[in-house]
Amino acid sequence: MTITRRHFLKAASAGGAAATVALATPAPAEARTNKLMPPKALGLLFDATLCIGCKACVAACKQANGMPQEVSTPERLWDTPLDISGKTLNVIKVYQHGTNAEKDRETNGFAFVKKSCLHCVDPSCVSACPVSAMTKDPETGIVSYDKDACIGCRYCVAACPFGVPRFQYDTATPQIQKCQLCKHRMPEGKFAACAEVCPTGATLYGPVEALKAEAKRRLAMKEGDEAVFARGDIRTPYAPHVRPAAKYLQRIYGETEIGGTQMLLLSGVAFAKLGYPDLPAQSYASRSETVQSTLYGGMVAPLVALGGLIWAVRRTTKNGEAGE
Amino acid sequence: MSGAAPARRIVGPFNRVEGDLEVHLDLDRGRIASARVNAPLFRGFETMLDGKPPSDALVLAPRICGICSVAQSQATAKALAAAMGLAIPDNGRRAFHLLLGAENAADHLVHFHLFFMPDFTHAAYAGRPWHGRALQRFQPGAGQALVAAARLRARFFQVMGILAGKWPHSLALQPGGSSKPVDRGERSRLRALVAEFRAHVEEHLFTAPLEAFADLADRSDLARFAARHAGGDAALFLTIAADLGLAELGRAPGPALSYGAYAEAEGALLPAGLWDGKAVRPLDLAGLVEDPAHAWMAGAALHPGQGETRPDLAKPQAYSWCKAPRLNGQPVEVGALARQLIAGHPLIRALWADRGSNVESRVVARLLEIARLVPALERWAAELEPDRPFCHPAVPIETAQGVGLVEAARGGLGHWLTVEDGRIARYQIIAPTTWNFSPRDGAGMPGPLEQALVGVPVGNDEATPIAVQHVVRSFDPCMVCTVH
Amino acid sequence: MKAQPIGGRVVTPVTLLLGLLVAIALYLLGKRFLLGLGAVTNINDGFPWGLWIAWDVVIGTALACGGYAMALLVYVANKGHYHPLVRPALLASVFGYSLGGLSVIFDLGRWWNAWHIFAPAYIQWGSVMVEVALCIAAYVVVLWIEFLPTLFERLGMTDARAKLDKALFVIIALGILLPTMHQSSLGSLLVVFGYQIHPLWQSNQLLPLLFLISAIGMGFSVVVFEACLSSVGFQRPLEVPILERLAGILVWLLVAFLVLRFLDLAVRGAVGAMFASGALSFWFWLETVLFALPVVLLFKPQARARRQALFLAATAMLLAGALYRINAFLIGYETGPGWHYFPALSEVLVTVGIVALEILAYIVFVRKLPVLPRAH
Amino acid sequence: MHQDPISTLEAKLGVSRRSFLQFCTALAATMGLPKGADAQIAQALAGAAKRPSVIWLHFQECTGCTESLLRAEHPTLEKLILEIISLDYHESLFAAAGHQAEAARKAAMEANKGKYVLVVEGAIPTKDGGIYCKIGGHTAMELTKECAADAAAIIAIGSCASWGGMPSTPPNPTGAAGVNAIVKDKPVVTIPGCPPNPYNFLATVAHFLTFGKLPAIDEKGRPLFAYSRLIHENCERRAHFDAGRFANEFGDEGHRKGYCLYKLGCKGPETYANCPSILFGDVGSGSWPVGTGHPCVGCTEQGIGFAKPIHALADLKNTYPPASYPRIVEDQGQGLSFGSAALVAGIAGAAAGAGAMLARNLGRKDDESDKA
Repeated sequence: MTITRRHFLKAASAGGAAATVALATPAPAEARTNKLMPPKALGLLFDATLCIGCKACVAACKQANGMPQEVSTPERLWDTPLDISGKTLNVIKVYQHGTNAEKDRETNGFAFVKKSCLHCVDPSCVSACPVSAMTKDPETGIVSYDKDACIGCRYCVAACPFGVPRFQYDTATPQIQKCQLCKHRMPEGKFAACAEVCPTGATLYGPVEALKAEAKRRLAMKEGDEAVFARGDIRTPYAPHVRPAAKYLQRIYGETEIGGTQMLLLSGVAFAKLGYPDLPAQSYASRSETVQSTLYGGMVAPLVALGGLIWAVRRTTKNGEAGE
Repeated sequence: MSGAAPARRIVGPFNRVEGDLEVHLDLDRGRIASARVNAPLFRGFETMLDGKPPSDALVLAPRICGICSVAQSQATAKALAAAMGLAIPDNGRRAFHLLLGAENAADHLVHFHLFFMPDFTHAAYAGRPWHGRALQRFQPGAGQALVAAARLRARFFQVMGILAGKWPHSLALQPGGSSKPVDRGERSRLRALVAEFRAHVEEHLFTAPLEAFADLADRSDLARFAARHAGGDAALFLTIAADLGLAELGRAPGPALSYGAYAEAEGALLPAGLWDGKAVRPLDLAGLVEDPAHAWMAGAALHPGQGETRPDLAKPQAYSWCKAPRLNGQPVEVGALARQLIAGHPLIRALWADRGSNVESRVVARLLEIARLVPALERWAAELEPDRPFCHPAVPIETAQGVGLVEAARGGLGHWLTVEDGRIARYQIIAPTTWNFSPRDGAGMPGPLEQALVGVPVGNDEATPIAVQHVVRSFDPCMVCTVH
Repeated sequence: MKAQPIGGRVVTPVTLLLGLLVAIALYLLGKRFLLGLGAVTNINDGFPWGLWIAWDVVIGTALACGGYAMALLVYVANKGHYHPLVRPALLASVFGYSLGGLSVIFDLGRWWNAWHIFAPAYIQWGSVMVEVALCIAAYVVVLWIEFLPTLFERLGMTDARAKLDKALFVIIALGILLPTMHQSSLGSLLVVFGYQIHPLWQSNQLLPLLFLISAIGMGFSVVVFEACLSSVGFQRPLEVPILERLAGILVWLLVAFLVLRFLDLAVRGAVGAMFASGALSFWFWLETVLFALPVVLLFKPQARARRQALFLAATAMLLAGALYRINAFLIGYETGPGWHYFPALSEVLVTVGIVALEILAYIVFVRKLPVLPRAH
Repeated sequence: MHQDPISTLEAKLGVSRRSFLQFCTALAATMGLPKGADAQIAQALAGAAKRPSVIWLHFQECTGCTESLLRAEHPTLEKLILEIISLDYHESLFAAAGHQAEAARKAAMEANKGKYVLVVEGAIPTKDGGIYCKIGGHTAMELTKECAADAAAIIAIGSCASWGGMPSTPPNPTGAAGVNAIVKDKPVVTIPGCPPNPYNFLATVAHFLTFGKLPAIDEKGRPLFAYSRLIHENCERRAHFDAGRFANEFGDEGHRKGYCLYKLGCKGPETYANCPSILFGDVGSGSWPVGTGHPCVGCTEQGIGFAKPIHALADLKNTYPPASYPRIVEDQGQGLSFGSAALVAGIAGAAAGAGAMLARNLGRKDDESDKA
């Protein structure tokens, strides 16, 4: 027993476990911190208190992105996606409780919420993707997908904390599908279709900095006061929507969550109830990449380990019994 | 006419007029010495409009009146369009003309059949040779012509349904045009409805082609027409008018004005102008004021562009909710008569030259207007171009002024709009009956109706003197418009 | 103690049954490639990785760690007396890894692009998967090279064998390094999942180490398990003395694992979660009991000589390692409420077919090639 | 010989039996009454032994309500009021003038005490003692109270009479209020709308004549048959709303194509009325505000019509569109199926069995070694 233990410990110290040692003692100096918001980051501000659930954005998104119909009802008359999917990039979901008496109230109320890509500042999907099919634009920060690079491993699907990238399971040539903020419409001078058609300004498009300032302005408003809400693109808005300010939770979702997102959300109902979990400020991408860089930074640890192993194997196989 | 002592009498409420009306009469030897016209209803539209977004005026202002709703809508739309500097597309213009023309033609029809003519079925006229026929045709609720006219109007107002949805208080009229694009099928239906209207009035009212009546040039033509087409209701009226001397009744001295109507590229069907009693002069509204001297309103006489509406119940000399509009210090008569006069129609010019504005000429002018409007309606309907725009988008206004002048059935209607900081800062309305039924002004000058009533005979046993009713109704008053 | 082919018939009812299972799997895979993954599997956007990844790749390669574990023991710890176990372990590893690598292709949606993961122009070095894929691919090659001597021996290619032997120490060194890297990285794969992995299984720093230790433990156990199986299946004696020592190593490895596991849970404040996570608590404790079972069974040195105890302990360890991986990848993967996943019948049949192929190939190989040590 | 009452009516009204029955069917349909009710209505309307007396009061109004009734084609209002009901006081239509009319009203009230129907058109100003509307020296408040006292039923026609309507637009300079602000001791059926749809009024009257009682009403006094559904629910442009196709401005492309008018301020989503189903003016499809390209202004809804700016967007009152919304959590993915569960269980069982066999086998060998 003592012998075997000693043998094992020796084995461990002999270089084969150099990596093992490195695993247990991550070097803080190499820890990767959250990535920062690109300077010209574009995004969306979704204000659940303004959303009326008209689903104009769902329809417009389908049209703008050439996505097929998705039917969930027995009648098969309407495009009725239950969630975002390989056929749907954006849905409006409803939160309901009790009697549904009042909008944006948690008890006996209801609320609408948009589900689409949040365009994380430090996206898990980009960090997970092994073949650079998921990329984050250094300028606009739009997280986009390249089907020609993708191998279809679905690591992005599994990794995204919001469950955004979706895969097509019903075709021999599947792709990942996710909102790319209508970047294909930008050369035509158009912006995100969801914000373009939103009748109330619940989905507002623009530079993240401006949207954040707008979100803060809304949080500072007094409930019931007449308030003016921009519609469309915050830089060149359509005629504003005027209505009394709602009661907001004093929180901008996406401001800090896993390093921040480029889609920000405001709501009167707790975000966790709307399918937006409470998340820490440190991005998961940075955690994962810290572990990786600690172990494999510059391939130093593996090479040292390999050297040790070669020495050890050479020593034990000198008598020529290696192949047996 | 037995009593010679001066007497006072209050006549009202009036039936078969739109809204509430009271007339205070001072009698002298069986005739009216002076009259005071009171509009006893006040709603305060101008106050309600203050501070509202300009586009709300399109919803609120037209609800002043359920009779001339289209005219009110057009006045609002025009005031807004003027403030926005917006022109409307050809189709929009045609739709506007069709709506206003149809409303005016139908109004004249209803006024004649349902409001004015039934007075001649009164028992006081039992001995007259035409009384039996009047009863047959215009007995309230049962007369053939009256019932047929009501049915015709209901049918004809499908024009409103097609072009503007519901009526009254249609919402389709916008500053930039009409919100309803007309397709080919709808255009055909419009043309059929106008044709149906023409057929009906040609068959029953004129018993002659409309053009035959429109072409009449003087009083002798009129007499010949009455003789030749004696079976028609128009002829019946002319017979009655001649018998009762209605041309002598309810005379008002003028002047008269028209804001002009149905503008087209080649000029308006009914041009604008001021009739000074002899000739048409260009219309200049710089000298226009609304004088609240005898109204329960505070403030001084001001141009409607600067006007205000503040009730003041404590004014001793006040007797009406209606302010007195005056142009260059004078009361002015408005209506179909004024329009045709200024448009230079020979028959109306001739009637004016004869006895000026009176019960007969006012009614003849309306009949003439029906005869002249229907062919124009036919043309506008035919000219609608289904594939071209009916409306231009509105433009936001921050600070601007605009005036919307329209000829409603009862005469000139004006909306004066001031927008400041994107909100309505002032909205003043002068309706046709405001002109015609205005009270006295600061100088003590009575309004047109008050003038027209002077000298009208009043029987002692008459609670509501029949002659007074003829005079009042010849103006086709709309009291709800008068005080808004 | 030279190895030799054990001979015997290749076509037997057992191999025929295995062949049938392989054929079914091939048919289903044809369907998958024509109609898409959804036609055969139950994976969905909530559980984009199902049985094929969790079992065929993550568990499959761990089960194929016998070669790695033995190499570690023989070549690094210089324990030559374990040598008779190396070849059979290596053979199992060759099949396990080759088929694990192949299964990945079945699971890739856009498999025709699979080469991108080896092309520097595409590689995204921050991705844990790059490291896993590169190491597994390289290790499959290394395993086949390591296995070449056996082939050369059978074919009588002594020259080639001699030449290979000279360079083999580098290959062997790589054959130890690569599994160390990717078996740990299979754990690192989960770090980026963040909150989606239940606190009972998520851990930033220790996931790689825990996966590595359990993989080595499974490697040792699979050697013991296979030896037991072969001894019964091929009516051969069992090398009890060697296995006895292996069992000692396993016990201490597991003690280390359990200490680390619970320390990690304690440090992360997940102690409460052990009891308060409903069904997940059950799975956690089942997994933990299975990990602890070999320690209990083999703690007394005299117990390690008993075949039954060895077999049961090895089985428990393999189940523990497998359940740990299933727990971390599927059961403890909290993708968001509302999502369901259980492998489809066809999905399971493909996995069964792959396992069948592995067993079939093992049977064929040990009958035809000098893999198993000569019987006394 | 007993004559069929409908034939009598046919003769009296000068309308054909067919169009009269059509009218009754239309009224029954408006009220959503079951099959057979139309015949009942026809019998009641035609066979009424004594025509119920109606007193029609006008206050702060524009005559629009009467006007809209005049537009109803099948029996015109004159026919209806003269043959079916006995209109004893109505300013615009009634032949008598001045004090005669006043006397007629008093006489009718006296003669039909407790049996007449009071219809009020127009709002009632309550500010400054009600001075803003006086008829024959009486304020609207006094007249309403006087006439309501002995009325069998009270119908407030139009938004003005229903709650104050247009004249009550903020700042409500005259303190305009609805009938039920004055008459508190009796139910008041309100037929709001500016103008209201004539058939909603006629159907209410027909209901009263047929069944001897007023139709079921909501808490605002509105007949449920006409005011229980949102405009939005029956709007012909609803498909455009659901598809996100909106007109952005009057006259733009979307507007010309007949897209949804929500963005122009349509109040359909918060206004209860049957406008889109029964339309106006007997013209056929599209003859209502939204049909002609103008947003609904919410004229039947207190607090919306004339109070909320036209461009202000409606608050949706309905969270259930035809296709239901996805919930935050939807069941997705394929769970345990019998086949796969059975297979997995089978494999596990076989493995466990084989393992147990193996273990026993090995145990025997252990025993053999022990003995050896």
